[in-house]
Parts: sequence; C-alpha cells; structure tokens
Amino acid sequence: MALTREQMAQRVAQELQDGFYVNLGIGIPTLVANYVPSNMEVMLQSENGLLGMGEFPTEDTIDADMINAGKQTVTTVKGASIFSSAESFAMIRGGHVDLTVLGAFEVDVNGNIASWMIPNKLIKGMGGAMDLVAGADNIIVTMTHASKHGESKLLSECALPLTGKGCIKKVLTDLAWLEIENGAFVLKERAPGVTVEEIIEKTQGKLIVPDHVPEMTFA
Amino acid sequence: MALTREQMAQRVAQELQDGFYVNLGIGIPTLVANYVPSNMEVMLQSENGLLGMGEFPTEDTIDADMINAGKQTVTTVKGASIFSSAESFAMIRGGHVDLTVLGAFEVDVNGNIASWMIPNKLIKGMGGAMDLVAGADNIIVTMTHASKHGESKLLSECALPLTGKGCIKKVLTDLAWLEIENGAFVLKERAPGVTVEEIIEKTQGKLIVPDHVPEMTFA
Amino acid sequence: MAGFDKVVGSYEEAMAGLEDGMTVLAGGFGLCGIPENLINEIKRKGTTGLTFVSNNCGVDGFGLGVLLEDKQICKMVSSYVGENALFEKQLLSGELEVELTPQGTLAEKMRAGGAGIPAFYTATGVGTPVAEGKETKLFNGREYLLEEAITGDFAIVKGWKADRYGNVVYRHTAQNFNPLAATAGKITVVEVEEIVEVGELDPAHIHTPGIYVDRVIVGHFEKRIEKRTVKEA
Amino acid sequence: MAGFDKVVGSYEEAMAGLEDGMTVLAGGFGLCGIPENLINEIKRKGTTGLTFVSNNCGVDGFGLGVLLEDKQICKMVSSYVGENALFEKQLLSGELEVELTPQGTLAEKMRAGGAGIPAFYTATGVGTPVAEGKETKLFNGREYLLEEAITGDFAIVKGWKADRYGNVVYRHTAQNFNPLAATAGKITVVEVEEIVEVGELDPAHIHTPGIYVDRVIVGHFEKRIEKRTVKEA
Repeated sequence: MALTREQMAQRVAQELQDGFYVNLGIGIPTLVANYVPSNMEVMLQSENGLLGMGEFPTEDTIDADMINAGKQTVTTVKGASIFSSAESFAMIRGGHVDLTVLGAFEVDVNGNIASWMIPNKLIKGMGGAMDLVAGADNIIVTMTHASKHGESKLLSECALPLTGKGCIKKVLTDLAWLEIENGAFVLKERAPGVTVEEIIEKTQGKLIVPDHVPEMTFA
Repeated sequence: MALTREQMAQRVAQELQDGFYVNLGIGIPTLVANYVPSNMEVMLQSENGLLGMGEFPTEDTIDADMINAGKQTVTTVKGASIFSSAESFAMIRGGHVDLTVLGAFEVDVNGNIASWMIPNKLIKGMGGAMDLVAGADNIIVTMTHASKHGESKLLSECALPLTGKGCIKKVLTDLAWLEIENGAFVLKERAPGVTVEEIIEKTQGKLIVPDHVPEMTFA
Repeated sequence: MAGFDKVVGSYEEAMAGLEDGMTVLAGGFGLCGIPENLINEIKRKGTTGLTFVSNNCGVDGFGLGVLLEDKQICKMVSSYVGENALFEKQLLSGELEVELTPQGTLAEKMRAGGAGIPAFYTATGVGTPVAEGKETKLFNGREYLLEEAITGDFAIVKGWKADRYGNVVYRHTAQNFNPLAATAGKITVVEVEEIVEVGELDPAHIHTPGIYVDRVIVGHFEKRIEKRTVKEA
Repeated sequence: MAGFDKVVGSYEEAMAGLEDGMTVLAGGFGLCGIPENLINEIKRKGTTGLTFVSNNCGVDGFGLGVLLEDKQICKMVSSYVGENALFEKQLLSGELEVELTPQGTLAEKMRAGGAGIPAFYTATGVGTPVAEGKETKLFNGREYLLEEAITGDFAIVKGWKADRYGNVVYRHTAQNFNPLAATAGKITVVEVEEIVEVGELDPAHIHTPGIYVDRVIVGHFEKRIEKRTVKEA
C-alpha cells in the first residue's frame, strides 16, 4: 500500500535527531512536527524570521503579528528567537539549518529539483524554496512517486524549470525511500506491501535496487 | 597665524548642520564635538558600533563595556543605539553618515588621501579609515598644511599608499580651507593673518586662488 | 532637537515627494507587518507607474492589492505573488510586470542596498531561470550567482514602537523585511503603533537605528490575518 | 532537552577540538568584549600555528597578546594591530604574518562567511594596497573590489547573558564583532557573564540566536580598560 500523508510524515520524522534545527515546507513536511519522538527535541525554523515555532494559538492567543512562512498564525516555544528576513536567510544560506523537508514536482538522478514553476500555468513564485535547497546540506524531498496519470516524478532529467541544481540526496515518496548517489536513485526502503516491481515501473530515472530492500517500519 | 588645533575644530564645526549624523576621527576631529553650536543637535557615530556617543563618563559611571572607536571610555546620549560592527559599517559604507572628519598625511588634487601607512615604518593598520572615506560623500580632512620640515601635504599626487581614491573634496589645514575641484585645490578661506603667498608657497599641488580669499571668522 | 525630530503629523506629509515612476521598497510578509496606511495614502495620492519591491503583493482589497485597483503598480519585484485575482488579471494582460526573486536573495539585495554593497554572490538560483543573464563564478569549486543590490526612492515600513529620533522596534514576526527596506530607501518612512519618549527604547535592542529613518508617523492598523489557524481546544 | 543544552562545565571542554594550524575568529574591539578566558584556555592548551581573525591583537599580557608569548599565533587578519611590543618584535622578525583588512570589510567578511555569501563587492580599499590582486568591477560607473568571505574552524565569542540553548545578548559596545564571529565558526564557543533561564531573553531582542552557537560557558571577566577617559568633575 502506498503511504498516507501521515505515514510519510512519520517516516521523515525518523530522520530527525535530538537538537536538530529543522525547516519544514508547506504540506506533508508540516505534518512532520506531529511525529517528533518524545525523547527528542527539535527546533523549527520558519523562514519569515522565526526560530522556535510552536503550535497553533488558541482563539484567545491568536496574534496577527505572529505567523509562520505559510502565513498561518502560530506561537513560539520557550527559547525562540525572532529576526529579520535577511538574518533568517543568513541562517538558511549559511548552512546552519540541520534538516530541510520540502515538496517537489520532480527530482532527477543528478539531485536536481523542480518544485515551483509549471510553464504556461500561472507562476506565483519560488518564495524561499531556492534559498532552502541551495543552503541546506541535508534535504528530504517528499512527494508522490508518480502523478495521478501514472507519470514518474523520479526522472533521469527534470523537465520543469529547476528550483535547485544538484542539491537533493534523499527522497521519500508514497512508495519508497530513495537516496541519490552517483547519478542514480538507490532504493533503500519500500512502503509496506509495495513491491520492488511497482517501484521499478514507476521510476523513470536510473534506479539501483539492492538485493534486499527492507520494508519501512513505523513505531 | 596658523590655526591652533582648537581653532581648526571650531572651523570644522561651522560645517555642521542641525540633525547631522557625524563620524569624528581621532585627534583634531574629536575636538569638533566641543564646538557644536548650541542651537543645533548632531549625533556622533563611533564605528565600533555606537550611534549617539556622549561625553566621557565620571569615575563612578565608567564602564569597560562602553567605549568609542578610539577605545576611550564614553557614555551614550538619550536616543542612542548600539549594534554590531557589520551594522555600523553598513551605515558608513551605505552613505548614511552625513559628515566624516578625519586626519591625513597627504591629500592630492584628485581627491586621493593617504593617512595610514608610511613605508618602512611599522604599519599598524587602517582600522575603519578606508571604509569611512569610501562610504562618505561629505568628508573633511584636517591636517597641518605642511610637515615640520616644511614639506607640503597638499600634493599633485599622493606619494604614500592611499587610504582612498578620489573621495576627498574638502580640506582644512592650519593655514586654509580648501576645496578640491577639477583636479585642483581651490583656496576658499585663509587663517586669520596668513597670507595667500604663504599658502601658495606651501601648496605643492595645483592651487587656484580666487581674486578675493576671505579670512576665516570665528564666532 | 528639531534636527532629529522625524515625526510628521499627517499621512500626506509622510508620503510627500512620491512621484510617478518611482521605486518603493515595502516591508511585510504576506499581510503581516505591512505599512497598511502608507499604502492607503499612495492609493489616495493616485501615484502611478510605481515599481514595488516587496516579498508579496497583498490580497484583493488589502495591502499592496489596493494599488492594483487603479493600476498604480507597473512592476513588482517579489518572491511570491498572485494571492489575488486582480494581480493575476493584470499580469496576464501585460499591464503588470513581475520580477520573481528568491526570498533570501530579495532580503539580501535590500540589505546590500542599504549597506553600500553593490553586489554579492549566492548559490541560490544557480541552474534555474533566476540565473539567466547573470554572471557566475566558482568559489571552492561551487558555482555562485552575482546578484545586485536594490535601493528605492522611498521605503515604507511598519514598526511597532518608535521614538522621535526614528529609532524603531518591530513586534514578533512583523519584523520580516521591514528593517531591510528601512536601510535602502532614499526617503524612509516608518509608521508605528506607538511613539515613545526618546531614551525609552533600550539602545542595545533597537532594530532600526534612527539614522536610516526620515519620517515617522503613528497610525491605527487593521492587521488583517491571512490564514487564521488555531488549535483544537 | 539534552539536544539544545549547550552549556559546558569547563574551559577545557569549551575549547576541545582546537588543533594546531586552525583558524579562529575572535570577537572584541580593542580590549572591549574580548573572550578573555577562552583566550587564556588556548594559552594553557599550547595550541600553535593558529591564524586569528580579530579586529585587534590585544596588548602585552592581556587578550590575544598572551598568545604571542609562546608564539602560538602565526597569522593575524586584523584592521589595527601593534598595540604591544611583542607583536611588533614578532612581526619584524617574520615569525608573525599580518593581513591588514579594513575594519568594515573585516566585519562584512565574517558576516558573509556565516551567511553563505562567498564574496561581495565594496568600494572600500579601491586604489589602495588592499586592492592588490583583487578583482574589480564597475557598478553605476564606480569601481568596487571583490572581497571574499571568512570562516573559521572555531569562533570564540564574549557575550553578556545566554540561555542554555545558546541564545546570546551582548552588553553595550562589547557587542562589536562578537555576533559576526559567532555566525562564522564551524564550532562557536560563547563565554558569558551569566546564564539565564530559557525563555528569559526576549525573542525579538536576541543578538545571536542559538542556532549559531555550539557551546556556552559562564566565566569571570577582568574587563581591562585600554584607555580610561573621564570628564573633569
């Protein structure tokens, strides 16, 4: 079975480490915050200028001046700091964020990512995505393995305009956990019940399949 | 008579305007603060990260954490702000300081200034001087017109390594007030009792002498 | 202390000197920390042909969105736009030009503009449409783009508290692009919720020193919320 | 919360990992805001062949000057040096190398190092010995120099107060280069006068967010004054 959005978030959360500063993109990445192991602390960075993002406020504590990069009203945790957009991206561009999780339209075997622009459709902009992929060393892309029409999103070469070049090493799809090494996707884990054959079929870019591909486990 | 150091400071102070942010270098420039007209407010910027420098502290209020760019203990005025060295030089480099006053070894007809390095003598460094002359639009150089040995410091071309290129437009010496225009010093005012002939004699670079050169006046 | 008293008494005075065709830097992220009354004054003035440098362009009827109604904006330099229908319409009809700039690059371009740095290198955008026509250079084997600074004829900024000298502090994440825009305007106008006595703001915790600020005005703010999210009780 | 607790219990632990030949960025201006105990620990360790990036090099017997005594420093990157006799002696004998860098360029190089900006243009130093061997480029008809970022294996920083997460505030003009050095060290060590509870520092007024900080230690400081100036009573 393909992973649910919640399961995808759970699997990504397994990559967290105690003391990580993490930037979570909109969508599935946001859900990762719900699965931080209880014996672990991570601090969420929001690129509009907040380190130490907390949960949503109550109706009583909602504050128009306290939002995250998704423009949602939020709160801060103890020990948070708030700063300008230049300082925020100094952190990001300077490689100080330990893990960035974001969605994409396509990823290719050379670690290229396309996530912001579909030609001939309205282009709203890249926001902070280009800075995030250029600045982070440790990025996890979360997306469905294939489009609704069955077209692979793991390609030999991205067809869409890029968000970043050669910067992606880890991809979690609804079918598999893959790492990008030497111009190929390496199949590391498969979703419970998903066959290697299905993954091969739905991966257009070069795929390396080890002898043993374990199923993902969820605590 | 050549101007005293105090008179030089007084003459420079005549160039202040109400609401000016001013950076004063070490030596004669520092004395300018003593001659701010009483109907005028200026705010002093010190490049170690202080806008709104006040007078020296008393023995009771002295604080090792509150110094100026000359490393002297100081105080702050009401409305002061304190910031990092990067922010301080963002102000300076970005042209936000209205007036910079500093000393020099030599100035030439093209607005070049040499103030930090005498070859074959111990070189201590340029500190913030290169940033100050590159960033300011409005700079006054204060220095003696000639060395103790009578050698002119107003040259056709600086002999010493430069602090900045083409950035000086106003020079106050102990003998004269000069402005640099189109590759020449223009004699604007002379110190009380100093003859035009003495200034001509002690100016090595091209000097333009208007028909009438008024004496400086001091209130 | 007339020399450092930057408080003006009317929004008309606050935006005096703004002319057709000028470039305006605006603080704010989404609808958070936007200079809403200064924007409304620009609408009232009817200035046209404006280029705005702002992370976003407001929504229909609020924020910079109101300046689309009378087609006052000819160009936006932003990282993310199109949260309103009018924007999309004017973009598709060619009445509005957009220069999309990565958010971090946009922030750094404004900072550079204020700091006398004409250009800087960044890895952001290498190999993407953002890199088209830009110089690249290798540092330690990695490719970087040369990005140029941005300055504006005006900067419009939303602060929380300011004193008469123009020292400003921002509230929570309403800080965002505001202190950057403040440094890079030839004329920087800050509207705030409260004017405090000179000396009341801690010198070590002023976000925008008064040297960057030309005019200060106190206003009332709607502070519309773009995405109201609350937790289950 | 072990993950974000950055407080270490000894100076030995604070400087663990410092090796011969490394580059160290140090905060401070003159003797103001210098990490005096971290410097003393480097002296105790006896690490040699160090390159220091610091605006100044202390005085005889205090600050970075103490590291000259056993010739631990092989190179200084500074804007102003030579306030001590030992420095001059080692410079003239060739035991010590100095790279003089304009103060504002030095500050910006550290900021750039921490901010992932490999290089930037500045007008500072054009036409001077500082420009030798550096690329220049015209922007709007003016010539600018390309200056590269600086990073360090270690950054040693003097703060006022910090919490266990490594959020730091600085006191008065002891801020200076400290927050810049803090961003640009692979390992950033901050010594402070006081450790406060997490949450005690106002989030909007933290000078150095904890993300930049690896280790925090509390110490006692002499805070020697270089030029004691007082007004006539």
